Amino acid sequence: MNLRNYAKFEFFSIPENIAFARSCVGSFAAQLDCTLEDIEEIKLVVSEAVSNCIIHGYENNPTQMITVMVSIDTASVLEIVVEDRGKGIEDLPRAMEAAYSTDPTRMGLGFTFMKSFTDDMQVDTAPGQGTTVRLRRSFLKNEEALA
Amino acid sequence: MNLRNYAKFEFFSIPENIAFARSCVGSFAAQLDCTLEDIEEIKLVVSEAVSNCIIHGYENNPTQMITVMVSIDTASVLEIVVEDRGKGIEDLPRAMEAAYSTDPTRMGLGFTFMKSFTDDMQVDTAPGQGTTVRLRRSFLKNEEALA
Amino acid sequence: MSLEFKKIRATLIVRVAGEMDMLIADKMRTEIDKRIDDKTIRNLVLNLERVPFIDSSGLGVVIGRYKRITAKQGRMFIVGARPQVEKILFFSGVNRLVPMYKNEQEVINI
Amino acid sequence: MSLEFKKIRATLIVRVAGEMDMLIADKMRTEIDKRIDDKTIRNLVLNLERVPFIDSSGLGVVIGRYKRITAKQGRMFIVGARPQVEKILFFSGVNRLVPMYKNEQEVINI
Ligand SMILES: Nc1ncnc2c1ncn2[C@@H]1O[C@H](COP(=O)(O)OP(=O)(O)O)[C@@H](O)[C@H]1O
Ligand SMILES: Nc1ncnc2c1ncn2[C@@H]1O[C@H](COP(=O)(O)OP(=O)(O)O)[C@@H](O)[C@H]1O
Repeated sequence: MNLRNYAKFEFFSIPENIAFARSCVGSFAAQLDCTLEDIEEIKLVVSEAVSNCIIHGYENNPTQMITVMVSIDTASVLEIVVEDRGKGIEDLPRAMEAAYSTDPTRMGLGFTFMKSFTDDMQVDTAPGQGTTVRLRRSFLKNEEALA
Repeated sequence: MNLRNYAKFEFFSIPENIAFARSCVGSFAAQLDCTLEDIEEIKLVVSEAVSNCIIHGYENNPTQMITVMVSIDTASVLEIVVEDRGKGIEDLPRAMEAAYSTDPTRMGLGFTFMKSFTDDMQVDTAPGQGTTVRLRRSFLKNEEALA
Repeated sequence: MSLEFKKIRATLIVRVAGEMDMLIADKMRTEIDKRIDDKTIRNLVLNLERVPFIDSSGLGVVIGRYKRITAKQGRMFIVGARPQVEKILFFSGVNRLVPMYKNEQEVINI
Repeated sequence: MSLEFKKIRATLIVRVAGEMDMLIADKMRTEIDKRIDDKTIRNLVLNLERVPFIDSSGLGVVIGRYKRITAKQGRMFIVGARPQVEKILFFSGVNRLVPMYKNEQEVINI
């Protein structure tokens, strides 16, 4: 599938950059024919994915880098890839369960939100290697789909 | 000088990304203790620098990449670096003159705005190699400066 | 993010302004707990009128305060949640634990 | 970006909504010129009330229309510029060529 637009950004793994990342992706997604509610949901999934890199992937080490890639293809699919080179996930099926968290102070809803507000979620991870979360959401309008 | 925050982003050289770039840098700069007017001025200089990459650097070729780096150091200096690997500038002193443009339909005010709304502008360019514009603006408050 | 506190007898009203994410979670937790640990406080009203965004880290702050308040036999309410925040509160089931109202007056009237 | 047109005798009013940068410059130029090239139009009023941002590409559109209008002995006005847009119009000296007013009514009254 051909790309209509693509952007990649890398930034320090500090909590200030969660709002930065969601606002960047939100502004990128605004090119799509979508509602403010869509944008809010996209910001939510970005917030969850980037928070996870900071808290779990890098265990709050502020000197690491997080990478976010966003693209829109010619079929109006928005793809968001969030990547850290941190700790990785030991038990991925377990981690993706709703309400499961390795941190007792957290809700365990990050992956649930990411899954619920996108059409497709893929997680690539290996202990000690880092984690890549790939989220896709289609904005193809019905008329376009029939054309 | 140590960095308090740093982000780098790369994106397609298409006009849609001018608004994207200024909104990203604006949201990054919002971490500083600054006014909405400061943010508006920062967005303006980013808009000028990125437009130049698209129009002049890449002569509207949409398949090229533009890089923007932003950082805030411990002395509250915001640095914005905008870079293309395009055509480069033959006569830089001339190009920086107010109202000078190689394109008769344009105003020749881009560099003037970038210089006027920052504390420091440096341009690195070579014909056929591309252009790097480095803009710095200090947000050190007077109290901090005296401390 | 900013917090404004108001005490009405045994009830603490907290008016939050700003996006509720991980960046502000710690500060919010500390600031609120400092006040609800006070013996004269039993109930908590969280006013979210000026909260344009909440994610699971923000929800964690809400649930955490709920546990603390119920542990001391008090009651907690949320008022003024905007549609996008309300959606997340419903989606996560927080509304089944913490009753939600339009504004502070509605809670005071009950 | 969207444009709304209104014709009052020999005057064309253009109400712009959106950020005026390079992305929209071409479209704005074409859409406006198509209408001011009409023989019955002499004057142009650019309403910038709903323009939150302008850069030098946007200024280029303004100046270009000014040249076209004066070439046909007409007059051009800008109305409703917000402070941040007004600043750029002053900074670049556009205000010395194109008189600026608060709103459409002020221009109609002159
Ligand atoms: N980027 C990551 N790096 C390492 N571990 C992660 C990452 N993302 C998620 N995890 C693991 O998956 C678990 C579930 O994640 P999530 O559903 O987002 O809930 P929460 O963040 O509240 O713990 C986390 O507790 C953590 O152990
Ligand atoms: N990134 C760039 N690559 C190549 N040439 C550039 C670049 N930026 C500026 N220039 C040259 O410098 C000139 C002046 O730039 P500027 O002051 O921004 O005015 P304008 O964009 O209106 O021409 C341009 O006309 C162009 O020839």
